[in-house]
Amino acid sequence: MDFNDTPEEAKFREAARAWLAANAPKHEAYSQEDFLKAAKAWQLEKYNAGWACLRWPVEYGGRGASAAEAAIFAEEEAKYSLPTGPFTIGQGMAAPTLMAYATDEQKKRYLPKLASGEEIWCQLFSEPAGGSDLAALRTRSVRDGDDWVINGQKIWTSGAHYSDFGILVTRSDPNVPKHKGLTYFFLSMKSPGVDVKPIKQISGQSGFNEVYFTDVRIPDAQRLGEVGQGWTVSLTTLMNERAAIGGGGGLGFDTAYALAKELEIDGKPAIADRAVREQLADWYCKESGLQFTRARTQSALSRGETPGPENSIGKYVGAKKTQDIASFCMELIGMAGVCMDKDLAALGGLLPQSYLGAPGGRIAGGTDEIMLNIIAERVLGLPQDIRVDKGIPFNEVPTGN
Amino acid sequence: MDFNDTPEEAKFREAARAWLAANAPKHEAYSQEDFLKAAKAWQLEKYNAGWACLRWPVEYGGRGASAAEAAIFAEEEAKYSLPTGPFTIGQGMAAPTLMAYATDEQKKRYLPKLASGEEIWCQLFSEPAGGSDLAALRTRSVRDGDDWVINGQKIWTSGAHYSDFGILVTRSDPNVPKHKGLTYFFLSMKSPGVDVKPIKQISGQSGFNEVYFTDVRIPDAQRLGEVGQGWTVSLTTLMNERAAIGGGGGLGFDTAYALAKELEIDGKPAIADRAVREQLADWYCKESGLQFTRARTQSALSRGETPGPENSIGKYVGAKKTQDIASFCMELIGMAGVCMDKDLAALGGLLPQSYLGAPGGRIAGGTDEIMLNIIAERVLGLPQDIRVDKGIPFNEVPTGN
Amino acid sequence: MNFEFSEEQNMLRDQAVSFLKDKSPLSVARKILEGNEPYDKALWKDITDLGWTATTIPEKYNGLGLSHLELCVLAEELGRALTPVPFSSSLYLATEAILAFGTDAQKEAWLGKLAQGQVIGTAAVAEGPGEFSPTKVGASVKANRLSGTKIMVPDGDIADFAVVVAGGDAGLSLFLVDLNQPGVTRTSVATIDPSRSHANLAFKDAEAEPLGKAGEGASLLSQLFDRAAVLFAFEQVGGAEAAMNQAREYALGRYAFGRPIAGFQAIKHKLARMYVAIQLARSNCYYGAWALSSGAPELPVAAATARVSASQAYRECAEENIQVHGGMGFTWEFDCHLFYRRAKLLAVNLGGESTWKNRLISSIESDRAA
Amino acid sequence: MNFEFSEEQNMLRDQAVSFLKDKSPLSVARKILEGNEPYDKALWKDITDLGWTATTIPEKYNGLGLSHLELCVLAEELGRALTPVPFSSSLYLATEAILAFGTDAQKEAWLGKLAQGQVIGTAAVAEGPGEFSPTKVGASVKANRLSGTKIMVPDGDIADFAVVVAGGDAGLSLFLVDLNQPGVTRTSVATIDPSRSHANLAFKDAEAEPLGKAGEGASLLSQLFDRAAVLFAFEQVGGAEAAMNQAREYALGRYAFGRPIAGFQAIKHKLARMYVAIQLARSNCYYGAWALSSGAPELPVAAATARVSASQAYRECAEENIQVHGGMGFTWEFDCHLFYRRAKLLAVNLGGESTWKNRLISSIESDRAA
Repeated sequence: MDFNDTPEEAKFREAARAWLAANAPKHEAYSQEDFLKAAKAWQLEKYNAGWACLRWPVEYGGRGASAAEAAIFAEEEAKYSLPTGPFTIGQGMAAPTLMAYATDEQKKRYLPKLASGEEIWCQLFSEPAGGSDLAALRTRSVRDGDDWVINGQKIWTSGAHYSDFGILVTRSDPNVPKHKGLTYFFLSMKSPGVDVKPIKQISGQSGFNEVYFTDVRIPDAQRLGEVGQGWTVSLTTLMNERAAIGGGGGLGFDTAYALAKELEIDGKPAIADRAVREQLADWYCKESGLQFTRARTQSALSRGETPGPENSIGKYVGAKKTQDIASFCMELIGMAGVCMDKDLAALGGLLPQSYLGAPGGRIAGGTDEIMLNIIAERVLGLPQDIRVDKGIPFNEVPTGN
Repeated sequence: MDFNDTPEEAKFREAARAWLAANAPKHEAYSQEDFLKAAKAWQLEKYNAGWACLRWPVEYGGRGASAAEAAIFAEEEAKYSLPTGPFTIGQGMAAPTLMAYATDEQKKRYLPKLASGEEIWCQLFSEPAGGSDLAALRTRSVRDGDDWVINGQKIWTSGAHYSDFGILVTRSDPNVPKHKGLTYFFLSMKSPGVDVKPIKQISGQSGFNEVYFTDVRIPDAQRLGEVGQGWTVSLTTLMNERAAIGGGGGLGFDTAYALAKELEIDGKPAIADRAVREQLADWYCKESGLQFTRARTQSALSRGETPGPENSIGKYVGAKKTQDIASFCMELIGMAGVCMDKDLAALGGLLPQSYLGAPGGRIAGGTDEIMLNIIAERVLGLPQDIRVDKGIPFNEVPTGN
Repeated sequence: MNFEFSEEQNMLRDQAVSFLKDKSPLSVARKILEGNEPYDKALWKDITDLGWTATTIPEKYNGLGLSHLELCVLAEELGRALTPVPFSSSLYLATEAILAFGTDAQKEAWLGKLAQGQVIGTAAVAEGPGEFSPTKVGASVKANRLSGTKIMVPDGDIADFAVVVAGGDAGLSLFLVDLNQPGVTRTSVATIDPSRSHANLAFKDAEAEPLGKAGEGASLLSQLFDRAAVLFAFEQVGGAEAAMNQAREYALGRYAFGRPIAGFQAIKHKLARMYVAIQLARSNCYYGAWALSSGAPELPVAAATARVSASQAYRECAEENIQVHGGMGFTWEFDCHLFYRRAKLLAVNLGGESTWKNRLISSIESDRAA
Repeated sequence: MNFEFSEEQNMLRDQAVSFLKDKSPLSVARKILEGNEPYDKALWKDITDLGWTATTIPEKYNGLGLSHLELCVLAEELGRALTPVPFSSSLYLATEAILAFGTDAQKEAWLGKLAQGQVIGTAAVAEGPGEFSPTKVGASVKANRLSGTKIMVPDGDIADFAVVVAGGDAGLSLFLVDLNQPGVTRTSVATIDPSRSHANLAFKDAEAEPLGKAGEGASLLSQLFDRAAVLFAFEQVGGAEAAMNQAREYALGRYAFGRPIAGFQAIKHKLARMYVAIQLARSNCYYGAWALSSGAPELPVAAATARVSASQAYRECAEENIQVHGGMGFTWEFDCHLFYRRAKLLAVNLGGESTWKNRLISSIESDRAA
């Protein structure tokens, strides 16, 4: 049990470190447009030097590296604040699906440009009526000659407004049970009839979009998997989503600790107050527990194992912790804690901003309740919830509308 | 909004107070046998003076009093530590059922002796395979001439070993759905074939029993309600159970507060530690909330309303609070907190004893989870859980065995 | 024993409910939240016309001379509707302070105007981050002139006068300060809940008039906060219940896996726990209302109890309401965040949960020492 | 990066699991709980024969010279089986103290016997109720003679010697005290968990020998507790996981309303939360194991983190295991209470959660100040 690399891993880490030190751009505060530009530039630089999409085969722009090596590079890269977000979904979720279901030509056409950052992909799965019931999607696809015609609406699509392509699940047959009537495609986001509208969140930010489809045509050649097999194809995509979801991020112990050192309660530093100390200790233990759970996952990766649904605990524990820390710190500061004027507020308003962002963390990518269901069913092997819609044609399932 | 009685209530309270002051026996520590004797003596004294079962009609040994008056007497009586426990079930649950379903002769025969404490009743509903699924009981009743023959096992029967009579729900028809095949009786606990065995709890105490029935014969005349209508009759009994369940009792704020005043942390009184203070405050708010919720219920009684399932919050909040306080206080004391030697332990071992008793509080009379279901369904009107056994003959419902 | 509001008080509630349903749906709170107005002026005028601002003011000052129970009823309903007006500042803080500590002359000067909504009052306490400490007040009054700064004053940008905590010749004291004078500079401040306005106030030789006994500022403030805490707790309970109802409605109407999500135990039990938290808070609030209206010595304990459990209930209901809504819950478009913001604002406005828990234990300690 | 136990260590675990399954089913813990024996002597002999007591003792003292990682593996499995033997007292407390602070002569005198199970050791710290305070120790040693009392000493009725915290000429110090001498009176004490025995010890002029630097008692004790905390945390995680598994098995087999109760979300999510608590604790324990075995300066933080989260996980799992069992869970006959009792005993034996949370923050403070 140690934190050290094997000699091979150490060598690889050294090389990664050296290259990053020489090439990583210094962190800047980007405007929204600059951010995308900078992200593409950095991705291209990695690609050209052989540090992009490390686990992919060389022919598709990768390096054929091991999972452990990929993790090491990610770890080292994370030490810099680099603009990598726009590629997460395309490289992490669309690409594995393409590798499994696309034709060789398609792979050669799309994967290298995904790796180089030239083209960005988004994921079009969620729908307003779906929510946790992902497969209850209603966006229709109807075959018309060599094409399919798509009508409907997707929601929670990150990056839709700057994406070049998207992966899309549709309902091709509403007369069969929920999971059986789905068909999976990819399409150009520039297709006529695709309309992207940003969603404003509580926090005021707009990280997600609604995407409307009006008579959008997709060539049948861009179908992934058989007609009616869309759910099976989706599982490939979703399996990779879980691996991509971290547990860190958000407001943490360090911020609360620093505040407690600085503020006073009853004329003494807040950190001397045992109620504050116990609260802080609780969060420290959670963060430490998550950190070393990730280290255990890392070890499993090193041994060539695939991390399973037990990773759901990161998001489950982390999101509520962020909400609690934000709430606690605001109360520690008192009335000034809810101030959101950048210039006047403690930490530039980070605390209320985090509190407003936290509900999204507890919901996006699967609610707390869904995370618990995943752990209960897939880790502990407990029975699934009773499914009253099982075996019922989709268009006969009660919807409340 | 005030805590004062109306003039009529005040007069009634004065009378109750005066009678109690003159007649209530002083508190003693009873042995188990003495306790029962003392309980019967006190009940008889109340009965003779017209203070027993106040709401019952005079002809059955009551006083025809209002709900508010009954509550006032109970409040005043509670100020003394009197042995009233053995009658709670008979008077609170069996009697209302008899009043609703027994013949006039039966009522005249049994109710006054219930009121005077001469005869004690118990309730034979729960079964090992039942648990939260109360209606899943298996004890069989088979008609044989003018009698019914009973075979099976009941569990969690308080006071079975000293009871004279019992109310009993049985399955008379296993070939119809769960709720439809039940029939309700009362019987003498001295009947041949009735066998009572105490259940030892975690805490070492034995407040409950198992009751075995082997070819026990009950005359059909002791059937309450129609054959197959046992569930409907049970609901009358159970409706009255809820009203009987309080929310108080158990280890509370006062004990934790007193300990915190006495013990030291870091060389200062524990009560000066803000973590301790905040924890104490939390429990105080819960207890206070429950106390004034009861006051609101009392007001509703005064207005002639029937308290509903919202009273489930008392048990739900109270039981976990007791467990938490016991746990907290033991930790406050440290190693000595888990000592159970009467002579050596803090508070004579009350804390570990309470901690061992607490799980029973969170389970008996309906688990935390059942309480939440009751609130969700019956107060908030949310849908019932999906019932996979609905409409299925009882003997075809999966049991896992 | 009568531990409920009276029939008359419930009639007042019915009137309030129907008025607010008509005039203060959530879209009104949203309008202030999204716009540049500090409060809804037309609605405020309606409310003063109804006489709500006159509730507890004695008749001789043109008030209605009702008890605090009536004010608690209104507080709950205003909290439920998230009504964006300076009611709490002007009534729970300013009016209460003058009623409790003012001289006859001060009452004469202010109460009539407060009753009729001709002036808006507030209180200015905090000066910086951290729990309020009477020993760390920088604002001071010399020869009836106040200098110093106060931050995050509720309705500080619109109030006509403020009760200000400041050091005086005899030590910490309360002062009445006209905010429409040259020595006062106001700076509006954005908070987590823009449906209620706040401002920082800078005083430079501003005229100030003592309120209550000089040198007793800490004790007077504490008394004032006890009174305000009960009233705010009713607002909090009203808000918590509205949030729970919103969650309940959504859960009943939203289907997943072929049935309403309200039927899943995770959601059922979440809603049941919200209900429990609200019931505990409501019962404690009633106790607080009784103590406040009857002048009972139990007020400090009752106020702290009501405050703590109402803050807890509102937090739980506001947070879990969003959770029940899933993705829709964290969109700007849905109204869940209105409760989420208000819950947090109200939770810190008189000091946080930790502060009040400590006040509670301190009050119990002095009660039991006595 | 290798943050798991090695293959060899996992082989040791497999052996331990199969040995304990055979020799230490829960009925063995129950036998001690219900009977009058302080521990299972035959099982203890088997365990010493297997060499488990020799795990971390260097080979030159007839030990196995293995690392603390191996000891952590054993601790977890013994905790899982609730094995009623003096392993923790003799190894985590006494052996650790001598290994860390003993002179060569003391090691020579005791380690060989400890390795072979010829003697049982323990530590005697607490003297009364409340958090342990170095300034309030009454026991004192003058001219190598100890007088005073120690309470709730684990295995105090059977141990051959104890590490005792007492005042000495140079201030608070540790001492080695033979418990089989005339100046020692033992009184067995019943606790919430009778499957592990405890005694109060009274010393009257008992021979005592300094252990570690005189006057450094507080610091040495703290170091000892950090080491023991990691090992106890593994016992706690083992117990927590066993309790969760018991709940899971029962929930899968118990039917209500025609289906396993494991399928109801209230139960599913309860079990999932137990799993989460165990995972967090386990990961923190691994960090503690690494720090302990590598002599890392992070040990105080790692130990406190492991201790706090293991106590939390065990408490939750032991309490909710009973809850999942419903009525059966609180009967004497079912085994749920064995975990419930042990969880509480282990939660207080080195100081409660509050104490360790404070130690954690203190350690972080000194780390960050450095």
